[in-house]
Amino acid sequence: MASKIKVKVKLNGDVAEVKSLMLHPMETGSRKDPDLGATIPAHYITELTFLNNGQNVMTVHCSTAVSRDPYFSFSFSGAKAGDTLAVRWVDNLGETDSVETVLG
Amino acid sequence: MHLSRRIFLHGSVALAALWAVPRALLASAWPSKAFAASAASEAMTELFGTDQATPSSAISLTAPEIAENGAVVPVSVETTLQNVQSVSIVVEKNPRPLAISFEIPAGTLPEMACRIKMGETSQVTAVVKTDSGLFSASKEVKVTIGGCGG
Amino acid sequence: MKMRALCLLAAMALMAGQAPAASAQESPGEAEAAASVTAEAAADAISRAEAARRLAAEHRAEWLETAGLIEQARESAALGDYEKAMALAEEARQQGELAVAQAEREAEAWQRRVVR
Amino acid sequence: MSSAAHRIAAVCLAATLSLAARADPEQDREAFRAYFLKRFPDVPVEEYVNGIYAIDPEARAQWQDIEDFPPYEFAVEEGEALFGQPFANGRSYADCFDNGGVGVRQLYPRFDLQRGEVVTLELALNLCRIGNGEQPYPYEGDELVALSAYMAWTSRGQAIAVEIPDDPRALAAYEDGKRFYYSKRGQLNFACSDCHVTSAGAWVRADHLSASLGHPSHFPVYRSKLGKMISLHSRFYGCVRDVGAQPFDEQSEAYRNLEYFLTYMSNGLEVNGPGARK
Repeated sequence: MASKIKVKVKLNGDVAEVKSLMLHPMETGSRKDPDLGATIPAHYITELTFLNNGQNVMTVHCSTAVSRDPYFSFSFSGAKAGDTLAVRWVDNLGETDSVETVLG
Repeated sequence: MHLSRRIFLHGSVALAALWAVPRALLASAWPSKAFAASAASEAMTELFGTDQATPSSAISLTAPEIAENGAVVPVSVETTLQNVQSVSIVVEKNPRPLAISFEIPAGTLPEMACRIKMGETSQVTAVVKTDSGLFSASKEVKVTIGGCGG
Repeated sequence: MKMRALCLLAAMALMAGQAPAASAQESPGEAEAAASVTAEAAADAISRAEAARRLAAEHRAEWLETAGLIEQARESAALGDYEKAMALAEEARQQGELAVAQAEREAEAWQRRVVR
Repeated sequence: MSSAAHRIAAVCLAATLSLAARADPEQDREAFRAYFLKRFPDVPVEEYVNGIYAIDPEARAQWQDIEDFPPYEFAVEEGEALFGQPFANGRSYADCFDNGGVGVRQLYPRFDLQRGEVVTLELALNLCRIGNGEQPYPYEGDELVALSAYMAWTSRGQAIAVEIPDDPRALAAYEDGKRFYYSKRGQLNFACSDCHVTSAGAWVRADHLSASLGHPSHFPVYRSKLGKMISLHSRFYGCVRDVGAQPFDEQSEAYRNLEYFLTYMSNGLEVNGPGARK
């Protein structure tokens, strides 16, 4: 299955401006199903990692208070065209998704 | 017609090796106790060992005065403080105040943005941890009850 | 729930000075509906309510809660609570009639609102 | 009068009548547009495609933040993939539309003279499927909304150009949509126009009511409240329900005619769908 993570990177000199968006329900665990009335179990990304050429450039720890279909942006220096930026998340149910982007 | 630049997606097979890097080299583990805390001070103490942070004008916290939608509140943090190790966002009135924590390795700039949920009007605080201590900036974000929406 | 409250507020705000759609709160006969409502009377009320609802639907004017009220009335009747079934059916019937009256009013009235 | 003069007079009369009938929607459109331009003199006409964000600056900044990397990009991508998938018979959606289906959103809804009814983009997609031996998609499902998101995306910047052909059935469909738009309904006794013309810009609790001019330009939209894409008819459904009326099904004749009228009112404005809404 295709990754449900999108990454956009803008290079300004050696600074990479990273924006990423991913599909995830980010269920809080306190919401009720409008049809069934049952509580929907918590389901949320706990950790998101960005590696540039294998080197960690950002780790994000999330709670259920991060919005559905989460969006994050940040910048790091020391980037150059041709670098490979890898993004991966893991959620509280142990599911994961990842994607690689070549800077350029 | 303007189609967006398409990001080429490589298979994730080759990635497996990368993720095998020992976790200790990456960052600290997910702070479950801090995220479970129901009071802001408790979350701070769990995360940093203290709930005291020095207010700093070197931190710029951007968030709306009135959230258009409590489910999606854009928040961004930027700071001129040096040697930043982490940036956390605490929403005082949320049932679990610690919303998110960015672990920042050397070389990564202390500027980031995300979208968070807010249950009600609350003080939103950015807590910046540097090698010389904890600093903070706060802002009140009003959350209102929407109309028909959209 | 939240949305209903909102829309009622909005209705009051926007329609100040205009007569709102009549509320279906008071159902004549409900007060004196004796404890002796029969199964037949309840069934009759339900079928009258259903007829009123259908007529409103034909006018593309059915209200949101009418079908639900009829459903509740049927459930109450099935449980033997004919008094409650009757009250619910009466409310549904009135909604149906008010919706038809609304549609008949609007057959001409809508033209007054056209932006010219 | 000579018979030639009679003929000329008859032709002129017919032309005038036909013009009068056809000028009607155009007069409606001009008046509709003029109403909002007068009501919000500081809002440039091309801004109306942004819905409430045209007239609510506080909400606009937050919306722009989301539009910077909008969640609907996933739907556009999914729609593009679906659009490119050939049917079992080897044909594809591209064969059913002008210009291979690229950049045609602005022409919908259109009045189909053969069918004698308003055909929306979603209906056209399903008719394409049926015509090629495929099952139609459910209107509440994700597929049609993704396809329509992709088709809107390829049509961004095109001026909405809904036509009312010279046919009494087309005009009747337009009139039916117009009547629906201006008729009060539901327990709250509201017409579409009560909120989105008369009270546009006013508060509904903590929200402002959007202006109807430009309403259909940005659909389908990703609603962050729901965490998914919704069609224009799903929005109609929500509005009708919110005024306490029994909503109609998506792609019902009532909603197709309403879309026909409402989109005609926005003729000349740009397609900017898909959009992001709260």
